[in-house]
Amino acid sequence: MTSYTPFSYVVINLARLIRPSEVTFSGVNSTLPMLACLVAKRAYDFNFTWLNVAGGVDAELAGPVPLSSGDAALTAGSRSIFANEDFYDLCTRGGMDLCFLGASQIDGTGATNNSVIGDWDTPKVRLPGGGGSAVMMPTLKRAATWRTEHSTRTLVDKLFFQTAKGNLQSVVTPMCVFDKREGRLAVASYHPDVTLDEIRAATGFETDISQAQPTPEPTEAELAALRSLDPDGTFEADAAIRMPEVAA
Amino acid sequence: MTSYTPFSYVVINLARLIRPSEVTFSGVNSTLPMLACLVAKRAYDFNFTWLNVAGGVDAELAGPVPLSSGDAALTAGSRSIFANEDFYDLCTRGGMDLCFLGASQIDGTGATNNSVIGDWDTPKVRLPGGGGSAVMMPTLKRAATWRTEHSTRTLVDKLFFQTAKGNLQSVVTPMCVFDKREGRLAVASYHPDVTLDEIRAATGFETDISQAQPTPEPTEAELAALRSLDPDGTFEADAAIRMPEVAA
Amino acid sequence: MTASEKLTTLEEMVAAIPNGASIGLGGSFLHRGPFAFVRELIRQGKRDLEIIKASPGYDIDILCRAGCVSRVRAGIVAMEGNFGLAGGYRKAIESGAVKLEEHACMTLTAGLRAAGAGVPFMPVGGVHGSQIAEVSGWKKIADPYGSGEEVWLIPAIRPDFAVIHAHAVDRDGNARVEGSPHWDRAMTRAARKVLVTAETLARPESFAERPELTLVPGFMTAAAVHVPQGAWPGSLAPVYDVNYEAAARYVEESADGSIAEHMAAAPEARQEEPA
Amino acid sequence: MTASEKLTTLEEMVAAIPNGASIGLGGSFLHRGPFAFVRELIRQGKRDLEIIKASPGYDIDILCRAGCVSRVRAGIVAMEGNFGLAGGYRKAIESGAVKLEEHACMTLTAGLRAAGAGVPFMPVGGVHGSQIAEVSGWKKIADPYGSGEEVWLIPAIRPDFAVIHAHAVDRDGNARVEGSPHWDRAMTRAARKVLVTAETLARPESFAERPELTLVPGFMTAAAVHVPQGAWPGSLAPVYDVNYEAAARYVEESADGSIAEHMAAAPEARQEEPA
Repeated sequence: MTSYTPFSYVVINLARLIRPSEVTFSGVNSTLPMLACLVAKRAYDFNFTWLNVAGGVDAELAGPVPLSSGDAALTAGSRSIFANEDFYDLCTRGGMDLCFLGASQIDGTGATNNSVIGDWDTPKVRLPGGGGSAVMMPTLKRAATWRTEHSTRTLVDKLFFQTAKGNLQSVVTPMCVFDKREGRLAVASYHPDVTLDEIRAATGFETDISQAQPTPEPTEAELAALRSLDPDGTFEADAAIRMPEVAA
Repeated sequence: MTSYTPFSYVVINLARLIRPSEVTFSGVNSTLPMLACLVAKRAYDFNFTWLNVAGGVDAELAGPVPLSSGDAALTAGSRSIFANEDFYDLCTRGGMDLCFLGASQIDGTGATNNSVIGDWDTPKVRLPGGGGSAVMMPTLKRAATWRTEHSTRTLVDKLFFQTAKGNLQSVVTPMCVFDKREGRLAVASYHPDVTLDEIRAATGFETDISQAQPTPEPTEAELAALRSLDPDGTFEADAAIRMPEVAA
Repeated sequence: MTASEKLTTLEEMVAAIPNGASIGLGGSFLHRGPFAFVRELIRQGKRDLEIIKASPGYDIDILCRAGCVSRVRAGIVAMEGNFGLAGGYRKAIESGAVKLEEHACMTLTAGLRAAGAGVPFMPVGGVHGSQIAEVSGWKKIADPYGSGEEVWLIPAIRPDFAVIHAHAVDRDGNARVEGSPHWDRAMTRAARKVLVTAETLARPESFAERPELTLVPGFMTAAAVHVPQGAWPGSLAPVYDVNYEAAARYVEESADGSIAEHMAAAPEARQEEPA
Repeated sequence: MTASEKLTTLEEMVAAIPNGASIGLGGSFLHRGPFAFVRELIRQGKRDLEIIKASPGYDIDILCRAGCVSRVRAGIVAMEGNFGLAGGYRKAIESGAVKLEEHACMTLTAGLRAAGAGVPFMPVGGVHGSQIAEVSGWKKIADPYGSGEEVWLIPAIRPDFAVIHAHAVDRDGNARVEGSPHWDRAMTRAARKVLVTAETLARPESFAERPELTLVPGFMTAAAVHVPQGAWPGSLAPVYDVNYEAAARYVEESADGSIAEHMAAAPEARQEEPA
């Protein structure tokens, strides 16, 4: 048994996408990336610039992590306010290294749908919308997204609607981490408790597993950072991430 | 004899172009319009919004008038900073009622040259440049300009170069006030000490004098305001405005 | 001191909004939205409104539930916090009662910037590969300066009204915002009229002390109202946090088909009751 | 505390500027310009520079006199104050030594905004009837959304460096400006690298107290220098006014063909002398 929970697997493997000296952005409606950025700040021995949608730049939280990833608590200790217009302009002019952007559906090329389930004109479900992704995805250096549900409904061969397409490089689910390789999402590493067959069965698009490795176990520093951010398990309970039931 | 000096004639008649409740702007390199706005604030019994290039909005000078019309002294008491980008955007979206814009040469249609004397490519004199005028002149409601020299060199039939064209409505010189009428600058009123023949002789473009009236004498309030702004006559001396020598 | 020409009441401010108006709202999700203003739109039974906001949530949700809205331009819509999707909005779109023009947040900003700069369109980075451009009928052009780049142009978006909730306003309509302005700068430059609700009514002198913090100069403000707790149940940092309890009750109650209790519990409603 | 990776000396900052670079300068006319930086360009004998600024004056004049410049993009050039035209600049243009791309101030801003937004051009209001558009080869297009309006497009202007003089900087390059930012916001967003000279070196905590006043966040700043009196002989309100006496001496001396005394009288030159 691994020391990952499904929740810690997603958060910590999002955190591991962050690189030294880069500019990394976390947006609205993005609780898990917010936590991932905070984990990286606390657990990793390097500097990076963390911008967030609340306007904060390298904020240092004074109190508990806010429930809303757009809360002004994420500007505490920030020495500038980098507002929405600022970070979008930064992105489109080429200054954004890594952004976490939400997605309801993802296809094998890394295009995303945040708009509708069903037809555009007569949607079965109206989704939240892509936020910045149609503008950011083609202009940033690397995007990463996450799904709390790893299923053929979310990881699909064909999107209902293509809200955004561009440099989506990584996808983290409770089962595995996908990386873009030759234009397609391939399994880079997988949760130690699942098999590659289970991943393929739960994934709606064709995916290369030839270079997949078990995901390294969480470090004590990563787990300690996450515990410090979610001491009473509120975020873990709210996220309600479960492993898909697989016919193993 | 009138109680105008050439200097007070220009400043006070620029001030009289300002109307109640309007948004009025004075720019860089614009000492006389700066004084005109301040005269209007002190002498007239109505409110108007005075924006200036220093970023001030309805500033209330705390000390002497600065020599530079872009000096931050013109933000004293201002309750907001309306910076260069702000006032240009305001103008192009239609929110600017009256702007004072400098001009080296003016033709009978109210087009202006601030760029060169001589050819564009091989100028005899390189002039300062039009500043905002090419953008502002077509997008504001009314522009006004001023010349300290009323001559056939400055008020011309043909410009060396057309830096800006648009809604130039008024021109004030030491001799007279021009107003645009049916697309041409016409003499609206003239300095009590000059004749219309003298004005026509000193003006390089054809101008309608049929409705010209003697300019009303300065009021005590206008003169008092100007005296309070230039108590020791520094601005009047710097401006060095003289009546043209006319063969009367 | 002359009497204020700008200060009014919430009732009067909203009474001047005609049915069918387009309204840009300030703030983002649960934060610094002009929510008391939004509720007053509901109380006065406004109809056929267009709401423009990159990231609406509570505001668009309750307006949809109350039947005030016929059109929305937005980038991302959710209740946020830990509340997930905005059910009232979702139902209104899915039923066809409300028509959505979907934006990437920055395409909406580009449209606002176009209006703010007085030009009919604004180029925007990205958008390539997004079907939003197709369904919205956006045009792209090749760079006329020969870079070979193709660029999407977003048509100007000029709301009839921009409504923001500020930290402070003075009697002449100067409005101060602390922390992120979100999109309020672009919104207030784009709209035909700017309306300000504010948490505090401050002395003019306090604006002169730090004029850089003034987001909207008074001459741009058509009307202003002092509305304490005007962002409730959202936050106005650092003065108050999101009222998660009230927001949760709204989500539950409204899912059951009513917003009456929520409307009655709003601070501006309770302030109106005799003590 | 880790050592600063941003703070450097004026000499080192300028040493990293190659001949031929394009440099956007902050401030306006005699106000808050990075004038100590400009003089250091002269001391280090830089050549073939392009200077980009809507309203340069002293800075472009002295650089032209020193032979550092080959290209200028500007909207209006004058010494201002009561000094009139910029004689050194004028002579350089008239002789053909320096090539001018004339702008309306807002067309320059539009070009900077294009670079800041990562698009190859930016529409701008007005310009109709100006021959500047002709001589600059600007293009106009009809509104593709059918308004019938024709709009001028300004190509992106992306300086290699933006250099501003700020009121304060901290060790991580956060830069605060009081009063009007002039065009410094657009300039710092457009440039490939941002260099900050600052009147004061301030504690990081002081930025956290009012983060809204930070014009340039540290991560955008490539290098920063503490340069007291860095805007001399211009102003840095409210700290010091234009030094009209020094500016007048510069105008007189330089008209006689020399700038040596002026250079030696500059605060940063006098600070370098042993006491």
